[in-house]
Amino acid sequence: MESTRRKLLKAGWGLGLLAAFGAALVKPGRALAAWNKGAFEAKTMADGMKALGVANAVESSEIVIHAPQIAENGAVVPIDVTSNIPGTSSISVFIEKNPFPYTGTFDFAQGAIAFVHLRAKLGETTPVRAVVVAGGKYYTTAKEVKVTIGGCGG
Amino acid sequence: MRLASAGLLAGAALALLTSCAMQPRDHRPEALAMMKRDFHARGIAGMDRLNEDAVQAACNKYGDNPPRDVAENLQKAQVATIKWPADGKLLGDWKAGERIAQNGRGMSWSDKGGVGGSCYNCHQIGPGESSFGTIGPSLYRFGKLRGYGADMQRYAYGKIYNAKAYNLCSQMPRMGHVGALTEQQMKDLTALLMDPASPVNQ
Amino acid sequence: MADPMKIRATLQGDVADVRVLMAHPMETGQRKQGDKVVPLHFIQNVTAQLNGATVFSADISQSISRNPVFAFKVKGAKAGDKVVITWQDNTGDKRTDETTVRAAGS
Amino acid sequence: MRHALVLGIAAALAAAPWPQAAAQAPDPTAAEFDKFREKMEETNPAELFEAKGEELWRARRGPKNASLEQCDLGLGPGVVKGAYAQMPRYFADVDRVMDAEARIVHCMVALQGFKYEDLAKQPFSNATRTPDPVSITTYVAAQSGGMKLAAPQNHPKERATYEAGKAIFFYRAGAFDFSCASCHGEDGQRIRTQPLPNFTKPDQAIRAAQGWPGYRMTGGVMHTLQWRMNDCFRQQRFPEPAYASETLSALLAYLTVNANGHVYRGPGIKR
Repeated sequence: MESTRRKLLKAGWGLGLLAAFGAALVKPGRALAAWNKGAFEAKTMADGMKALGVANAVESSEIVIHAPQIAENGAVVPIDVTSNIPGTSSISVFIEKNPFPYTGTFDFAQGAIAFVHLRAKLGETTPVRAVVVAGGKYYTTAKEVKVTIGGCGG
Repeated sequence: MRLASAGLLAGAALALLTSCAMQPRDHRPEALAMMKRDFHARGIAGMDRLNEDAVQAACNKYGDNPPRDVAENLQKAQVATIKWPADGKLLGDWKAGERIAQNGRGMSWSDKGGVGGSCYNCHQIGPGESSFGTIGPSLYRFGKLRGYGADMQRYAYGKIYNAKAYNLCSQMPRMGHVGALTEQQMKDLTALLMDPASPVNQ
Repeated sequence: MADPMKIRATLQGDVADVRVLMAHPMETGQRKQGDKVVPLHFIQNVTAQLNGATVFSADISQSISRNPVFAFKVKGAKAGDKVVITWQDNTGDKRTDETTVRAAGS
Repeated sequence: MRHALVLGIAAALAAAPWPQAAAQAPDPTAAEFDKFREKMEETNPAELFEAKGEELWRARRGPKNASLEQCDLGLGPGVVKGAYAQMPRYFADVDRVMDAEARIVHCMVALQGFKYEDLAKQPFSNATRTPDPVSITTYVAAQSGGMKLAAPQNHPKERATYEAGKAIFFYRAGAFDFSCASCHGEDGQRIRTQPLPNFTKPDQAIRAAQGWPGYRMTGGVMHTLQWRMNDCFRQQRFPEPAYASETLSALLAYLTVNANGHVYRGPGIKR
């Protein structure tokens, strides 16, 4: 959402037009923002963030990532992200060493609490990074998840 | 159909079983008969694999704890199976050895033959691999702790070739004896354990 | 046609704990079957509504595990509220299922 | 001479202190797995297969266009609740002990007219296909969730089958000299990072029994104990056991009876 708004502003759209779209923009539904192909197809986390419009993200201990230190199986790694930052409107997740690190953005509205549980594929030991949007600013934290060989390997 | 016929086939044996249920008895003959009915060969895993060889028979019979004389005789025969490299060299390339130790494939019905050593499934070995099993003892610093002498090299190579030559009912497979590893692969594994330059000995 | 989702929405105080299971292969486009690469096939978008209002929405990638599971929480919910969840994948396939919020233990 | 030398070294090594991995302390890796396993089981994709299985149980299918609602899982025709927790058990109509999936396959053959040979052709799940008996077994198992395992040992054949299962469990053979007990006969062992329960002890046997049928993270597929037994024999470097065969029912009788009295919490999630 934030990126959409920024792009609109950058593109020189007038405030009037923005106001007209205001209702739709405030609601962080996905109706307006299309699936961000550029961000999802980026091969590095930095490029993914850029395509998503993330800038000047501040490290924050108010974001809590609950994920295993060592995953039983990289194919299904449970990840909980909670943001305790007031006004959180979305949480994005990046799995830094995956071929396509940007994994998703979760938007909250109408009473939804800034929390999401998801299960992701981790190709190898990697930091899992969360980026939170709150009050138009970006906040971030990361947690390392170790992926090892579990069974007989045969 | 297997489902229904199995019961009929087992009938006689089971009738016998129930008639003398008061005494502890050996259920292995019926169990083996059941397995021979129910298993089929697949790929390289033939039905002959259900048959015990002398070592397996002794370990099965005595619950992995055979009497000393039985064990010693069989162990000597196992020592005699070890084919030592003709060139007399036991140390290969530890880097190749690490890859062989990591590989858990080989000798199953989904393999074409021997592949890897499956070593990390059961042993701690190199310091860089934290995902290791604990069925076998740790081999970390194998050479550093025991010395790099010729006898220890022979022991390492021989143990990989045929673990039963050293401990009759060891849980370790006889990698050379059954053809799961080639001579070069076993040399490479010996180097992984015994080469002073191997990360195992740092 | 895709198999139905399993949705559970349980009330804890005035917070609805919503968990959803989706039947989807989430193919990464990297997996081989025989010597053929299985094409990319994954859910791209998930939206959830509580009594008609969108409360949670997600854009996701093929990094989400096969048969995806998500959980989220909505404050101010009450027993009987309607939860509707929709997903859409990269082939345009879609699925919508619904449930009602239940009090814990009921 | 050579023999003596080799044996001498072996003896010296046996006496020497081996640098052991910290196997006795509680394994922190296993504890971490348990913590997250529990969390994942709260929302288990197995439920998707359970739903499918219930649909298949009720549907009129097969050459005889019949449902499975007259299938006797041991508690009377059509009684599903609690049946899984009381299998394997003896069934007089086939005069053998059957585990849950073997019984379901029997019902599909006897009531619906499916052919065993067809069901046995590709009995295990893969990325694109979940065989019907797998979904049905998952449904049946879920109807015993929270109940104590109570595989009966009343009929002489139930006792004999348990003993046969025990003998199979300890039988070492094959290319690698393995038995089931090579991996599952001692406490505190693991393969790579995977803990290996000791099936000879009730409190550990339940750890295996309660997780199956299981949604397996590897491949994201639903598997039953029939698959688990099959793949263990593959890793054991044995030939292949027939699907739903007596050998597998015997092993499952050994495992389940050892876990009797403990609460079944499946279907589970497996590595």
